[in-house]
Amino acid sequence: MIEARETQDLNLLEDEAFRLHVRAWIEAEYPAELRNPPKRLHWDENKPWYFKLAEKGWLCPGWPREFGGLGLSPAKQIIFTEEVERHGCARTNDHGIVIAGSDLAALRTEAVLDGDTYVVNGQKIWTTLAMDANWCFLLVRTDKNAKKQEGISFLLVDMNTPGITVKPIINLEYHDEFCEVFFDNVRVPAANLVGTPNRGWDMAKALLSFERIYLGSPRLSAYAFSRLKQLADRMGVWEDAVFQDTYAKLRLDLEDLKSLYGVFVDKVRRGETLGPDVSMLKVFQTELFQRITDTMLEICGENAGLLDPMEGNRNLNPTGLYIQARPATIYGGSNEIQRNIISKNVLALPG
Amino acid sequence: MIEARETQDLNLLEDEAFRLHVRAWIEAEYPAELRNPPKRLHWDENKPWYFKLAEKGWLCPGWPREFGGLGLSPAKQIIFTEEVERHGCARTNDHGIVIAGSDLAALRTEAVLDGDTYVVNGQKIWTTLAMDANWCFLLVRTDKNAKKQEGISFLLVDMNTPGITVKPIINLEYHDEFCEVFFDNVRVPAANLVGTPNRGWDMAKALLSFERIYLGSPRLSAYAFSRLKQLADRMGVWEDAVFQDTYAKLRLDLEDLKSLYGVFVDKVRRGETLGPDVSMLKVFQTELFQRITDTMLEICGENAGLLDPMEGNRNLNPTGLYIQARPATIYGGSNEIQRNIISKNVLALPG
Amino acid sequence: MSEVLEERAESIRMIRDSAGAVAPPGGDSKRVRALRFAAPGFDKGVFGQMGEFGWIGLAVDEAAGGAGLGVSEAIALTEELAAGLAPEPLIPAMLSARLLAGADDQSLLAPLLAGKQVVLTAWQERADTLAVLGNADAPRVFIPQAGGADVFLVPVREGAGLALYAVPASGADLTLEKTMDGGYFGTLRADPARGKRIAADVGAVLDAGLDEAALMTAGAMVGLMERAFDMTLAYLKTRQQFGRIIGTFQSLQHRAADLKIHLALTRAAVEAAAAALDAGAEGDARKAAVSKAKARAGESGLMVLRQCIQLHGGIGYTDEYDVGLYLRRGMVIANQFGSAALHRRRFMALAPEDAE
Amino acid sequence: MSEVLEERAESIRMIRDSAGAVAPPGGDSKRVRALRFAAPGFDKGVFGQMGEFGWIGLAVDEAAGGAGLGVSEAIALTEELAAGLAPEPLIPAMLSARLLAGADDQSLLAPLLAGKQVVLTAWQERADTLAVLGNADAPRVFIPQAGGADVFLVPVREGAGLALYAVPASGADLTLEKTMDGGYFGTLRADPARGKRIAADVGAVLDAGLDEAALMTAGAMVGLMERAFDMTLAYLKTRQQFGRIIGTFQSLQHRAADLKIHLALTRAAVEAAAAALDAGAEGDARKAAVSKAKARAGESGLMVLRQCIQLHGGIGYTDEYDVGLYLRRGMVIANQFGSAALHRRRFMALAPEDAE
Repeated sequence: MIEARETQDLNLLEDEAFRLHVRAWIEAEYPAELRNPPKRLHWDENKPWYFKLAEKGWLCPGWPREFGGLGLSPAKQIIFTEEVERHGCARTNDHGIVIAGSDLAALRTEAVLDGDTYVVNGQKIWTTLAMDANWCFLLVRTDKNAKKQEGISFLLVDMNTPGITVKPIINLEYHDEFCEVFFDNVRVPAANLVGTPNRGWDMAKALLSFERIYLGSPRLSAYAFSRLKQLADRMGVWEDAVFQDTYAKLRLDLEDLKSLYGVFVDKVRRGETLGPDVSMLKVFQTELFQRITDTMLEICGENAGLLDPMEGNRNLNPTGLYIQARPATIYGGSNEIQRNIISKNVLALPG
Repeated sequence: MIEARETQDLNLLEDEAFRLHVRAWIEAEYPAELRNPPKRLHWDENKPWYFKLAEKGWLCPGWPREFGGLGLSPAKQIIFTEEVERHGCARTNDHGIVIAGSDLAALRTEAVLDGDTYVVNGQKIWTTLAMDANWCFLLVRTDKNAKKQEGISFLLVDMNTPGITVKPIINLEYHDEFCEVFFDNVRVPAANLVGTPNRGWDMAKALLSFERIYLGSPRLSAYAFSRLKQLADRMGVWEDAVFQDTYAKLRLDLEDLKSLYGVFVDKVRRGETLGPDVSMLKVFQTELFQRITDTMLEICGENAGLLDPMEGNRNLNPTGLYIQARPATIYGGSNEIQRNIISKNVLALPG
Repeated sequence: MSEVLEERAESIRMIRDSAGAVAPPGGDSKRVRALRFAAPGFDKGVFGQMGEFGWIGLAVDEAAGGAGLGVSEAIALTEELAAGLAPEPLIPAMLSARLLAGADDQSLLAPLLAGKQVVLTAWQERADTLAVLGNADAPRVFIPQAGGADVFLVPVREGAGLALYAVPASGADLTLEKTMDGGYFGTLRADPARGKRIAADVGAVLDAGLDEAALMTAGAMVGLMERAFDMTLAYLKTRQQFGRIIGTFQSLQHRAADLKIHLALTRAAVEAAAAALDAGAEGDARKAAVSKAKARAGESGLMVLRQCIQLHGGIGYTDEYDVGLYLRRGMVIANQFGSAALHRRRFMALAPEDAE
Repeated sequence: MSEVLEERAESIRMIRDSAGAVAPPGGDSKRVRALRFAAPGFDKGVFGQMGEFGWIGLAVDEAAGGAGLGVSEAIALTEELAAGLAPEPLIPAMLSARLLAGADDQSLLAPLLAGKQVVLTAWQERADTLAVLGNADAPRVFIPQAGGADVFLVPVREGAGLALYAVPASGADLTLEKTMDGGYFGTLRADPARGKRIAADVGAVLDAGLDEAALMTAGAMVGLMERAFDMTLAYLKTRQQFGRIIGTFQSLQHRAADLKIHLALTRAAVEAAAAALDAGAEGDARKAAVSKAKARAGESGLMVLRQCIQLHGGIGYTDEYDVGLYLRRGMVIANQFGSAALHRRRFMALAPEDAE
């Protein structure tokens, strides 16, 4: 799967040199016309970029080299993410591991070892872009008697294996981003096990700890905010002091989110492990993203009812962003779950 | 206690005639200088009015005549309350029965029958103005084995009985409105039992059902809103479109609260029993009252720190109203409890 | 209850029942889904039924062929139809019927009232307005379900008056844009000269009609909120997570309680406004009552609908599950006939300070 | 962490520790309660201690007798002292020290830095402003803890400059009003001619000093929020109702989580602003950083404090229980040196649009 990986250990570069290295590569390789796409790209559009990322090892840069990653330090991963976001690159799929905080007790996929092969049965929803994927990373229950996070293993599955059925799920964006994947006696070589059997959750957790700060990054809100500005220009609402004040409040929320994000990024840079309090970022970021898009709908009049971007201009896409903002508080561990985490693991409230 | 009660059955009057009757009486008897007092009046200030109410039977107009009330219909009680509020009369004490939704399971006062006397022991907090009262209505546990609302009786207690200690509690208004009352072997004649033994909660509930709509009346918010207007005049913020919009939102909230209140008042007028959904009024009213006073603090600059009304003008009293608004969401069954009631008894959510 | 009120309550009950013919009480999204994103986005047969039921002329005088009912009945109807997601452009048709009745043009009014012709009013020249400019050559925008129109009514400013032209849809320069709910907004570049001048000044009638349309749209929002909230409650009562019915989680219970409060406020505001109009409110008081209701519906409406999605979790974000249809329709109607901000401003400008 | 950052972190830790002498970490409201509503509302002895600790001159250059530390240290100190509810007017005294150091007036500066004289700056002519008008005959209002002042510094507009007069408090026309927290605001009707003219133009210094005071006040708000929130968490973990620890109720847990987020945002905003000032931010960037922090502190501060009362239920509304003291102090400082609205407007006017 991975061919021409970055050969040098990028951790050895100075931060600024690393940043320039990444930036130059993105600018050379990422198609200009796909910057800041109005909706999530489909596989056929995003494939070239995906392959380039995969080739170099950038798909999962934090993973150890033996699993196809670059073994990149958290501090370097943040710089990489910043550059990807700054450039407005399309999101790639999330490797099927967007399950942080989700209901593991009810994990509905199990694998039984049969000789040197795992036999996988069950189903999985929300696998991002699964219908386009060639491989997927799969968390499976390998020990039924263990409870919750124990007894789970991490498998790499070839999506062309017989017994796999992918059913796309149309979402509110009217776009088939999500899928339901059914596994019916799917045989996966035991060699495709990643890490230690029954310890898959530990590995997933390590990967997800980076995702948690990623979900709290101000970039998504910042992007929406910049589009709010363009929409306000178009709708001619700058004369309205009330809109100005709403805009000011959103901007200050965004700026303060950046300050708080900075506190966590500094910790990552210093090599500290992030605690559960990073959930604060996810909650505030996703709800700010929604509030920004709520404001878009409020100022755009009847355009609030349009399916497509206004006037064919993808930068004037209030309804698209509004709909895209809805699941932000649901995926990656719903905000209800994040608030449970904060109250129990940060504030030590009982029960 | 009650001397010169209204002799006619006021229920027989037409609504408009009843309203004029009440209005004329209030205008004749209520001291003009005590209209809309900046804080809750003390006993010595409020005593003349209290006695006048008691004389005529207006203290508990809904109670049966045999218990000192006027047996007034709910529709007439609403008119009475409207007139009292319109005139800005001071609140009298709440007869010690502001316990709606409070923790009855933990009711800490019990009474044991000893011959023809109840022996009362325990304590009670939040009895409004208890240190000024001559009599108090007391809910006591008379059957320890019964659970929750059962086994509770209603007693009328002379506050001069030996064994009663009243300890005032200074509140955030810096005003001793609330008290803790301790009962140490207080002997109360069994004849002072109101209603049926162990069925006191039924009686309290009937009284409280009127209180629940009373707590949701828009008058308190309307009063605060009128003071917000005066404060805005004084602070010169009308030129500020942002304040205007905040003011508009509060006003529309108030107007819609009036519409919703009207729906419930119409039910009362039609003689329907109010359901648990009347809790919606209490939640919205009290939180609106708080939001109005929050806005006062936002616009009044450093006056937000003053203990007393601004410039000796009791109509410019942002901090007093702000503090008075705080317990509104706590007393009469906290808004958390009201939301529990709505979710369980109105929406039939489980658990 | 007084006899008059009792009679009105009965008439509203009947209207609600009759709505079941198009929008069954239990909900039927199959018909609605089948019509989405396929021009004209609604069923002309059902539009015909609406005419047969007397809905299009619900508020039109009996003398002019209508049912002569009031605004309270109209909002009850639009509420029920929205709860059933009916995509037919009834509110715009009722607006056109009002104009034609005012213009006393039976040749267009009769087939419209009968549901045999779809007549839509192309009054709007920019987003978020209730002002009818009537520039002859300005494109008319945001015409709901315009792809199914047979005739457009186009108001044109002529001196001090606002003349009305009837322009046949066939051959008109009309472009369509898809709307979130599977319908279409039309932009009409009409040449009024192609049409027939049917009235010299419809300014006052159109002004009143737009207010009624705004209020009926608020009524429709109540219907969306109510049904989406019911679905959400049902979901909360059955869906399990972490081994518990999710409706037992207090944070979700309290959120549901707050949504219920907003729903109750919106209904109270809308019904109070309808009652005021039916009681003969005029001028500023009439406009203020409408604006109060529409401001609430615009603001609380979208809030409730988006929270219904959130309370459903992942499944709420799928197109397959009906609750999303309510949000999508809500997006289309939230700002129709004026956004919350517009109506808030108008309310403050018009409502007497001590209105109770 | 770089060596410079490590050094600064250590210096901030030391400042926090030293604050314990006046505001013990566990909290001690006895001293605070004893001083309430009895003029001057604070303890001159403790003010003296503050001088001895070097706090009044914390940010004053070492050459002028100060400690030469930065804004990050200053906000750490004001945070700790507010957490302990210390009523002494340290922030106003630091503002005066900055002015006197700028004016190079050792005869007033030295006793102020030593905590032997209370010198307060009477700059404000109306509510909610940062503008120093300097009208010679205008009363100066909202002077914090003015009853304990020995000397007032009064800026007076003279031509293009803002001259500074030192007016002795004794004999001055000063009226006091009680504040919510048991202190006093003073209104001074000064005759600058009675005083000594000690500088010809303090406009720029005062401007910068007011910004620092605003930021230190935001730091104080963080201290109030943090301690009140800690008390609330402790209460949620122990108080029982309906047979359950109330902290197990999810609706209260989620509310607490939201308060924690606002606390974290406020702290991040305040500390980022202090770091920006210490890194030499100037002009608009400096003002924007301060306004961003003060707007957040004003808004999130009161919100968190009032929710702490609500989470305490009835007991939170008693004066006996300390949490109310935090709300009362919060009301006094929320709008000091500019309300949230003022700072929001200033931020928008000054911050470059793409500031990160």
